[in-house]
Amino acid sequence: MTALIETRDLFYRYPRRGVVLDKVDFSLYPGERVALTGANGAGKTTFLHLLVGLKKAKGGEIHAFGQLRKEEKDFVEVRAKAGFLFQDPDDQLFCPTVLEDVAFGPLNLGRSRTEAISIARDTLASLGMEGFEDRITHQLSGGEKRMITLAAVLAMDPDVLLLDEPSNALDRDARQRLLDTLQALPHAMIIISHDDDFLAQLSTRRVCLVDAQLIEETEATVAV
Amino acid sequence: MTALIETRDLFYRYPRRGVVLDKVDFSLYPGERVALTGANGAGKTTFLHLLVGLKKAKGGEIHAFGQLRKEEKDFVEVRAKAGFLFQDPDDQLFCPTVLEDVAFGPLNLGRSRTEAISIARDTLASLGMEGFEDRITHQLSGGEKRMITLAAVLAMDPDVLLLDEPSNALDRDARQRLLDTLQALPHAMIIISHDDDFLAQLSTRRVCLVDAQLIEETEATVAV
Amino acid sequence: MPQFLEHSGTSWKGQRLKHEQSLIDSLDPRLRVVAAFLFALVVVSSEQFLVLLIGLATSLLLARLAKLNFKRTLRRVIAMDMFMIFLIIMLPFTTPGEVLFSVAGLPASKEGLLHASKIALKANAVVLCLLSVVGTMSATTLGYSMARLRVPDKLVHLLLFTVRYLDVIGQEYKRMRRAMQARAFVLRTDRHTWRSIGYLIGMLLVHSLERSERIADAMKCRGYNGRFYLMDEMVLARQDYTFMVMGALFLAALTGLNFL
Amino acid sequence: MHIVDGALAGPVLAVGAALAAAGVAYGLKKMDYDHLPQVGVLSAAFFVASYIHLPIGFSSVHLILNGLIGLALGWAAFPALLVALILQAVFFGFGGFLVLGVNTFNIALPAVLMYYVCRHGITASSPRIAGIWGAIGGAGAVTLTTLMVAGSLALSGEAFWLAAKATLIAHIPVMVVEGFVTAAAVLLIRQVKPEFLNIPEEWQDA
Ligand SMILES: Nc1ncnc2c1ncn2[C@@H]1O[C@H](COP(=O)(O)OP(=O)(O)OP(=O)(O)O)[C@@H](O)[C@H]1O
Ligand SMILES: Nc1ncnc2c1ncn2[C@@H]1O[C@H](COP(=O)(O)OP(=O)(O)OP(=O)(O)O)[C@@H](O)[C@H]1O
Ligand SMILES: [Mg+2]
Ligand SMILES: [Mg+2]
Repeated sequence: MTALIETRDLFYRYPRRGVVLDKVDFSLYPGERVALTGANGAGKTTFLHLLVGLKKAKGGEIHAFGQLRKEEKDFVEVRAKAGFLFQDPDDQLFCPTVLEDVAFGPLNLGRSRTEAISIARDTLASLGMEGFEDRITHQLSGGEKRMITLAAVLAMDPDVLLLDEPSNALDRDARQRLLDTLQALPHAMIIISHDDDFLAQLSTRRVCLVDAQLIEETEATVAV
Repeated sequence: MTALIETRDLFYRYPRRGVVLDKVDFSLYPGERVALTGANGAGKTTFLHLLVGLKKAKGGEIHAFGQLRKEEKDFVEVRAKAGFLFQDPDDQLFCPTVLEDVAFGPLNLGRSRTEAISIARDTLASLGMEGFEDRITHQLSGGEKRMITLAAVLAMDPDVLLLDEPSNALDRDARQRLLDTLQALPHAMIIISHDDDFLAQLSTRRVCLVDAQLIEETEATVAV
Repeated sequence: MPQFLEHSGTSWKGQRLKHEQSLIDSLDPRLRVVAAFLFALVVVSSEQFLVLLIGLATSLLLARLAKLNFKRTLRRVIAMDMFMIFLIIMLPFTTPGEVLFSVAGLPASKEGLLHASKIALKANAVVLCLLSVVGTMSATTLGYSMARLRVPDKLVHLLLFTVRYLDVIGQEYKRMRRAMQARAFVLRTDRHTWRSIGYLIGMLLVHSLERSERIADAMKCRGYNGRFYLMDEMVLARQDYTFMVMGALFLAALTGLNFL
Repeated sequence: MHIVDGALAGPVLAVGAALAAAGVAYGLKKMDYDHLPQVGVLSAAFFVASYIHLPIGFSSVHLILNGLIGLALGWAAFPALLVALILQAVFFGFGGFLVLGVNTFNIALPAVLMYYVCRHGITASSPRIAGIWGAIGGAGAVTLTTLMVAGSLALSGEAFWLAAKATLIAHIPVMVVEGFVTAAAVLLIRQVKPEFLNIPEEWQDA
């Protein structure tokens, strides 16, 4: 089986901060749900940004969906296939209404207006969010915003989901709802979170970012 | 011994949300460290805001530092004596450099510039943060920001500390550092947190906000 | 803006939330914008007292029809009047003409007084009409109708972006402002206050800029390629045509009255 | 600073609208689609900041901040301010409909002028000098706006001349406050996010 996303010797540093990723090797296979943990500022978000080309790696290679990705234009396709859920839902819901927001991705992928609308409606329905189509995005609650961003990402029919602290600032019910939804999805995922219980229920494998290195956590290390 | 802060029949409701605090009686005595828990949206933050007059109670009385507090101008003095640590350090740090931010409180209390700066330096040193004076607040890590906001609050020489989820989004080391620092402080505190382990190591008493009521938790209930 | 609007401003969620549906809401939004514009045009260019009085009466009627919140509207209108009042008070004394009365030796002229009352009538009529006809739609709808009225695309999307993030940034501002207050900060007339407020604004801008960078990233991740899309349906219905005809006749009549 | 409907003469309204339209069109041309979020979010931030009232003696003033808007946005200040004024007029009843053009022009032109006058000064290596240029930008923009408001009134009839002069005098404290506040904001941004103020005209990414 080939990896969906694979990095070799991935290297990144920030001007003032120094090296955050030092020769990182990582692979994501179909069906896997990888938990990515690490201290604040370890570079987890940076790592996901590199995978979809929002930041340019300073060294190493990124293979995604069967091809080596180097240039901005290589990554356009990666972004269509890897749905990225941002840490703050407010950053991701930029359209005035829910329907427009969810249809934004499909429209950019070249779907016609009617197609995009019907995809958006279906996706919302599949997440149990029907009836939200005409709601104004900035009037939603935190949990609702999170579900809508998930719908917006799923509407692009990605192969992989990259989730940056998805359960952040959600209350118990909203968190449970998100957990149930994610468990039911067949996608390969990388999940950043500080919420151990959430990760325990969701992930199939854990890696931890320490001192710019990705360390595979085995059952034994997790238990400690 | 008289209470530092005491509420009687405290009542608050939000226009759309309904009642969040219904006739709440509460006292904080010198030397106590009270843990305040409760579900998301229970009204914990609102309660602390009421204590220092950032929101106006819709009913009931607040006695603080020996006086009944009603008007905005009564609360100005309360705010000088009750140091409030906000949930998100980013909301609290607004000056360009650490030194200016820590000196902001003393300046508001009428200290001269040189006095304020020397207080700020001393406070930073007492928290083991010397050398941070000229750092840019915005570029600090989460844990560092938290310590600086604590310094900023302590620089006002408060009698009471009100901490709103101080260990939020901190990694293990930063959290331990904060815990050690808080344990060493002699101040009476109210600590909001969802982190049971953190509270267990810090608090001397626990109250829980459920259905707009403050419930005293005994050892027995905590154990459950 | 006047101070007491601050609250309604920062917790701004568009006008829709507390607003009851009314007759005016059943009209096409484009029509409402155009109607308000034409009304303003007719009223502002009229010089007859009768016309202006009818105009103000119409605005009051519209405010009733739109079920405007009485107290809130009154506060806003008074805020505007306070702003003009100084202009209006001065006019009678600076316009030459027939002396009506005098204050402290300064003669007030009839012409000046008339001029001043005309300005007051016009300004109030226009603002009331604007609040009831356009101000009762959600800001998003306003954006859509501007797009349909061929306002440049970029301007419309700029408006929609601004509206989208007003609340987010308003909350951020409020939290920072509260945190300052909690550190015993009191607004005074001194340099410490001004420096602190300058820092607050600067920090708010830095946060906003960084947020906009994250939004731009999020847009890229969703395949953004330089186009935005609007999805709204605006179709003129029967009541719109009725309103159009009646409105046109009414405005024509108002204009005509000027020449009587 | 918002003139209401009914006060100005027809020709003043028309010329104001035409000039504002030209400024907005040029601003929109300079701002490409990739910078929409940036201008939109900053415009929201300025809208929020304009609620801030500062006491002056027994009275209080609210900030206009058009100097800072100009320094941050350049020509995009025109569309950003038009949007803010539309929202204020429509939802808060502040200002008017037909005067939108005049009001936009009066507030946005000084913003853009200050952008050209001060953009080099605020990047000076000495914070003191940068602060002074920031203060010039803040106070200068408000001063120009006040002059233009007074001018719009004066052009609409001799009877307004006194009102125009009074407007000028009444705004002197506002100029002082805006100068201080803008200087502080500029100093903060220089330290915290220096790339912000170096935004060149063409909106190249820093
Ligand atoms: N634009 C930047 N310039 C310089 N340093 C940066 C920049 N962005 C991030 N950093 C630094 O790089 C490090 C990694 O940041 P990153 O956001 O990837 O961490 P993270 O693991 O996601 O942390 P968190 O758990 O807090 O989200 C941090 O120390 C951060 O301060
Ligand atoms: N300005 C407001 N208007 C209306 N409702 C509000 C407002 N601010 C807060 N609320 C609501 O009041 C309730 C209490 O909020 P509060 O922030 O005090 O909760 P909390 O206990 O601190 O929660 P958390 O653990 O999430 O911080 C929540 O349901 C919240 O949605
Ligand atoms: Mg992160
Ligand atoms: Mg809270």
